[in-house]
Amino acid sequence: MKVGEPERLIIDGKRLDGRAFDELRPIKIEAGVLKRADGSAYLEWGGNKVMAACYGPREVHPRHLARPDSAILRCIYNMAAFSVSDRKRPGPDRRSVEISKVTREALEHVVFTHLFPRTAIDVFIEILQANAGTRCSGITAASVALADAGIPMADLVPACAAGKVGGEIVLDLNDVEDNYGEADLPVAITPKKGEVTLLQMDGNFTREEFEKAFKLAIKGCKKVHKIQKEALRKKYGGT
Amino acid sequence: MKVGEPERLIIDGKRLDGRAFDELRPIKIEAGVLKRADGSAYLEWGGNKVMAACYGPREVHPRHLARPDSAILRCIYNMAAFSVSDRKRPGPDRRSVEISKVTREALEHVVFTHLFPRTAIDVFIEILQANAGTRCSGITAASVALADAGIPMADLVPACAAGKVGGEIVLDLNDVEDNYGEADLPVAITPKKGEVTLLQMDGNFTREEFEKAFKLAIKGCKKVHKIQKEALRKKYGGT
Amino acid sequence: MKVGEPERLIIDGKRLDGRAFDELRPIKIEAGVLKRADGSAYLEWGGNKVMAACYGPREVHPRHLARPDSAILRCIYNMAAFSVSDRKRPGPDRRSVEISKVTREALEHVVFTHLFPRTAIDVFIEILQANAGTRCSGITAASVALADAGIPMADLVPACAAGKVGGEIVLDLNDVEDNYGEADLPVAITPKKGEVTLLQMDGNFTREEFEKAFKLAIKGCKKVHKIQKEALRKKYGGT
Amino acid sequence: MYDLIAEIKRDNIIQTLKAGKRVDNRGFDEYRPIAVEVGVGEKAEGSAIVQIGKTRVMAGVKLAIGEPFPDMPNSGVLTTNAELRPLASPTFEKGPPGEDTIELARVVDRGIRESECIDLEKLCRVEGEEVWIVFIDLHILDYDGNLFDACELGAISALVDTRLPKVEDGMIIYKEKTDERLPIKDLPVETTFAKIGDNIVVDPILDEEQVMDARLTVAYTKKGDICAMQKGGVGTFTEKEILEVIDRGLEKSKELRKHIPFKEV
Amino acid sequence: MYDLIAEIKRDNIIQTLKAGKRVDNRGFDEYRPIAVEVGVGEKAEGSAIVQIGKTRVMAGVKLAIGEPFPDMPNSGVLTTNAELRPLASPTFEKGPPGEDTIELARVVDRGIRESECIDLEKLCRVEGEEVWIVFIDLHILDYDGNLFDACELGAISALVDTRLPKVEDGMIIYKEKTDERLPIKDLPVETTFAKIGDNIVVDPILDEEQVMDARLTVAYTKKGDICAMQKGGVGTFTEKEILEVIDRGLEKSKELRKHIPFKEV
Amino acid sequence: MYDLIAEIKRDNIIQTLKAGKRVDNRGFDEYRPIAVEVGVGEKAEGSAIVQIGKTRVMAGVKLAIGEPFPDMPNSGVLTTNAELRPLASPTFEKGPPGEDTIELARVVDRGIRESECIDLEKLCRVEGEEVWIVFIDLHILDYDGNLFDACELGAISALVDTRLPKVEDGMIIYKEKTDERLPIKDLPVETTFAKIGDNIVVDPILDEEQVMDARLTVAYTKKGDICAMQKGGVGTFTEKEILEVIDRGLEKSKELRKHIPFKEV
Repeated sequence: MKVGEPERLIIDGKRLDGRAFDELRPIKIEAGVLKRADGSAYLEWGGNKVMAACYGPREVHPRHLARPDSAILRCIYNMAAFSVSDRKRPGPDRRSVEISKVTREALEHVVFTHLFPRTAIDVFIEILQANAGTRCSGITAASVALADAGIPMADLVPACAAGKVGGEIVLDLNDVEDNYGEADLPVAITPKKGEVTLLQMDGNFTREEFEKAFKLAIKGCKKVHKIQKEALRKKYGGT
Repeated sequence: MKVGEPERLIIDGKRLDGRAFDELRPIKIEAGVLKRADGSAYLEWGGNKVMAACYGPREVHPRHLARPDSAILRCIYNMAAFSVSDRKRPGPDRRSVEISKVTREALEHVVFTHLFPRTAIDVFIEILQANAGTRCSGITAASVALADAGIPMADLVPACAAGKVGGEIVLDLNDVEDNYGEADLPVAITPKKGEVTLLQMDGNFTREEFEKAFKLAIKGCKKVHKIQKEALRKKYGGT
Repeated sequence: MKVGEPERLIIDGKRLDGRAFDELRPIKIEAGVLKRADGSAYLEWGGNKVMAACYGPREVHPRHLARPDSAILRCIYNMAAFSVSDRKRPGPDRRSVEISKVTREALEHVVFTHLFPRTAIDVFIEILQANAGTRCSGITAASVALADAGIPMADLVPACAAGKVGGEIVLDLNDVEDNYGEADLPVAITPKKGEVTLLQMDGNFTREEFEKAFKLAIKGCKKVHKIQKEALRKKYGGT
Repeated sequence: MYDLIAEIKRDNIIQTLKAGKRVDNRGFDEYRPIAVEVGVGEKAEGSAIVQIGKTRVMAGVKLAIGEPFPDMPNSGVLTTNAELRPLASPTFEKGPPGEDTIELARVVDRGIRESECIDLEKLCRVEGEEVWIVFIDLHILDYDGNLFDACELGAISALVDTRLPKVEDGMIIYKEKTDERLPIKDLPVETTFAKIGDNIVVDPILDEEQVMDARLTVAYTKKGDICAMQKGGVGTFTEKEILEVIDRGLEKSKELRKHIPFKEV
Repeated sequence: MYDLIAEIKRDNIIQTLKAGKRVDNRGFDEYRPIAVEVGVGEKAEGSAIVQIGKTRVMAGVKLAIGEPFPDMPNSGVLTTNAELRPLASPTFEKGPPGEDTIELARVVDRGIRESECIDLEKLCRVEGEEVWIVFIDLHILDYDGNLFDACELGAISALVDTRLPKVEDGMIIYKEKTDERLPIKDLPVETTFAKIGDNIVVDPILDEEQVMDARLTVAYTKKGDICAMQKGGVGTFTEKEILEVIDRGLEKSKELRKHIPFKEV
Repeated sequence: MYDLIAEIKRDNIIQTLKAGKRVDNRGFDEYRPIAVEVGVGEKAEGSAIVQIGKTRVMAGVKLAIGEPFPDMPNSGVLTTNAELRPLASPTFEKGPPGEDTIELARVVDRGIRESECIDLEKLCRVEGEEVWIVFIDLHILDYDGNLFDACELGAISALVDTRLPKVEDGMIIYKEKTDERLPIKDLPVETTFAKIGDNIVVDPILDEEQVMDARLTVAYTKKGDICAMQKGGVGTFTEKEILEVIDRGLEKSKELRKHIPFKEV
């Protein structure tokens, strides 16, 4: 048992923060919040606070990274030093390098990179406050920032995790559930076609639990998708 | 009170090293001391020992740093590991990066960079022994090294600090005065026009104290300027 | 006396591992063991296990490193983290940078670099298990890997050390002898002409001892050369 | 590329200044609208988001327990770091902090340190062994000029917002904040002026910074003393200009200080 | 350059797959020949060389004594590192680990950690003060695809091969290995499938990896539970495909596990 | 660019050598003028500036108190670092030390270490816990060839110049130097020869280094034993040449050693 571990994570069929098993934490997204970036989005998701920005299509430096037939998509996921309890030393670490990679892979599928050969589209995700689920928060916000920048995309990419906590399959783990729960499964999808662009897992699932959690995560993604669309509607109007 | 702090810094209207309030430490400058550099100068200023060298105008690597309409001036200020009491780890630190920047800004104004488009003029300052006032020592020496390299300049750039020590406004702080004094104000000027190219301050001045110290520093700069000219005269003759 | 130092290194005219003074540890070389590399060799030499690979001639990146009149030879000597008792932190350290340099200098003389202008020939040496003499092992293996890659060479380059242990001049020091012995002298030669391409020494030799050890090391190189040739014969046939 | 834009802008900006105006219609001594919000980070011990016009900075204070410096055995440790994140500007790049970032962090740090804003001796826990380490991290989110003033204001606001976490057996329980505040002794404020041609204006926007000859930042204590200064840029100031800037800045510093959410005890 | 090769290969590989075959004549669910050799490093506490086809990885386990993490005071520490050495492929470069290397190490690490393969609490020596640190280092020697599975298999094999060294006065005598083994509780195995066009095949060779749309790695415990997953690549999987891969992988994991030279006590 | 210069110079240098002369009129076994000045740094515990011709090196010794290596619990620690500062040559670049710098520092270090120049056991303060750390830093100021010999001479001169600082309560009072010297047991000296075509000359100037085929550095103890050697360059030496260089170097080492300002006790 780890230091600070609560005795139980599920009490009387409810989670410690009072949520139902399939309930998301509150999510707020605002598009177009930064002046300098070509597109941006600010997201609050439970205790997560995330700023995402998009620049591009723009020139590639160094040039040898450019592709003759498409844009390159680059993502940097970064945590502010003060976003976590133990101050994070500034600069990339192994975790953020991996998350930057899977974030790029989660987003690139929907971006029409072939329209912008020899350019770069840069996505920057800053975690200003972290409370479990930062990669899903980042992908969700980045997708809105890309749209805000006017980058042509086949779809938005919402992301959401499910997991196992106190033996139960639940949606959208918070800090405590992530630290002391049994499994975490972040997923990102393209809602129109229902394709999975991000899938990671750690912990312990039986085959049946996995399937249940997986489907719950996809359901979560669809709810997140609505909030993404709402944020863009709020800025750009339309239905 | 810090470890090693003396009880008083001014005793009977005199400084601990016996200097008057407006008295510089002894300064010695020799121009043209290195074989390989295009220009060089060795300076001793109180307990400071500084070697400065200039290379250029020369090719710029990497090329994308070059400017089509002028030379770029680059400065590196570096302290030898053995120049201070607690061995300094080799390599740039935050302090030396800042001093390199303000040194470049202090010198660039006088250099006719527009005569040498697409080239670099490199200035290297090595602090071999440090005893407060290394940035002023470095700028002063570098300015002579630039002249020794035959770089056309509108003026020399002398630098000198004033400060507050034991409640008094004094010129050219030494080690102990810098560590335990109340304020330090390094200044560099272009003597002909009297323009200020370097100005930094830390500590505590009232408005009146600042003005007094500032004018004292400028006076110091003018004295340093004479010693710079003398060093060049000694090497190149002329008046 | 260091921790773990044995009382004597020579007992009854024999070395602790039972070898005669001029006896090599067992050596096994296999050429052409890797799929991806253009040439490769695996070597076991006493407790050393070394994999060497050669790529090239191939394009040089970054391009400004290319030479208009010849190939550049580049060597990287690297120790696996688990190759030594105290885990080695991954990445180059000062020792491996120096060994990479002297390895390149030991090999370059025999390579017909002028046949491949503007290209690079890369040699990689991985020490998978270390037991004294890794640089000689690496050069010996790399030389076979170069031949396996079909790089035209004037000769193979075998390497072998001699040293002083318990007052005696002996060939091919092992771990314990290297740690607690008096001197180590690694040498590499071009067997046809008998030229020395690697020579390093540390410890203490009189003039006479040096000459004796030096000649012993060269004798060792010649024995190693036979094993190199045998390895290539085994793969490519011929005499 | 940048230079080209700069040339056109420079002409426009200088002509406008000659006519006694600024391109965004502000007075020469007028700051853009300023907004300070504190308590914006639950994981930080103190935090603030500062906006000066479109420039936006998030400041966070984290506390840790560590050893004092050997020559200051009974003094807490203060460390200031800035991150010019690439989302804040097309010209900010990933990678280790460059000279602009380092200068920014060091000048903000000097303002705090030299004003003796925090009573560091009160942050000593066990002399020579255990003191509070105060990390101030400045995260630049949107860059439209004048980072110095925004960062100093953000840093001070985050410091006054800070509450010490609970400590048990020498280990910090970050989740439980106490009501104890940092021992704040002063509220330093920095004001920055840009010299463009013959005119000197406060709070330069990015367009003005790109064409300015030189910059002068002055940090003031509550009493109105000067506790830090930094000239920047290749251009120069005359003696007279420097003294003028100091006097103009003092007035502005009083305005800025009102934005710090600090209640005297 | 790479893309050109890829295009030609892609056509060939896809056409072959459409015909229900693979370019190297394997079945869609067939691994290449696998060889595992342990005890190959005398300086390592445990070691293994794994070959899957031409892909070759050396795994070494080193032990050290150090401090536990503050929030896990009675738990040993596990750390996994991979090195894509430049001798293994013309595309691997010297320098600090890139994102592929880091992802590889982290996914292997998760398989081991989440399966609770090692009983880390048994590696505590003095609570809160002194625990065993287990370093797993993965040295890629020849790269012909599917590093994930080869590295996981290598890591586990090296772990089960590990014997603790003698300890005297808190110092490790590396030369003297005891008979004591690591407390192994599970034997996780990873299986990786590549999606190429509409087909999904196990254990992709390098040529297949270069043209694949996406990759899915699943780690299984002995019981058949799932303990780690990682999707890679820009392409996508459908829900159905993911569930299929999980089921196909489970079968293959049983095959792979047989190669681990572990005897139940 | 460099190569072009080198070609012309090479011809001239070789022709001159064939005629039994050197381009600067020295004999084959003749050093340039040597000057050694010690006590040049008040912040260093020991220091020296060495000039060999126009090559100029400043060496500084700093002392600190630290822990011994675990396998040498009663031995002080010696560490040697070189900095090829960019002011010393147009070809030296800023940035971390390159392979030439590292080789230089390591060869100088070996000369000192292997000659047992310093009695490191006398630098133990508390066995296994507290020993003197000796930092030798070599700062290259002007580079006109033969850095090895200049650096070794500088390092030894700075070591013999060193006086231990006062220690109070385990903390060093750097400002107060005692009269205690380092326990010097030997005075190693390095001599370097360059092979250019068929000729071998001592103390190569930069022009000679740029065209030389190979370099051989030999370090000698006072007794005349050999304590370190390093061959450099792509060219080769014959057995006979190596033995000759050793004998010629021994004579020169005696000359060089006279420049070390050391008085036997």
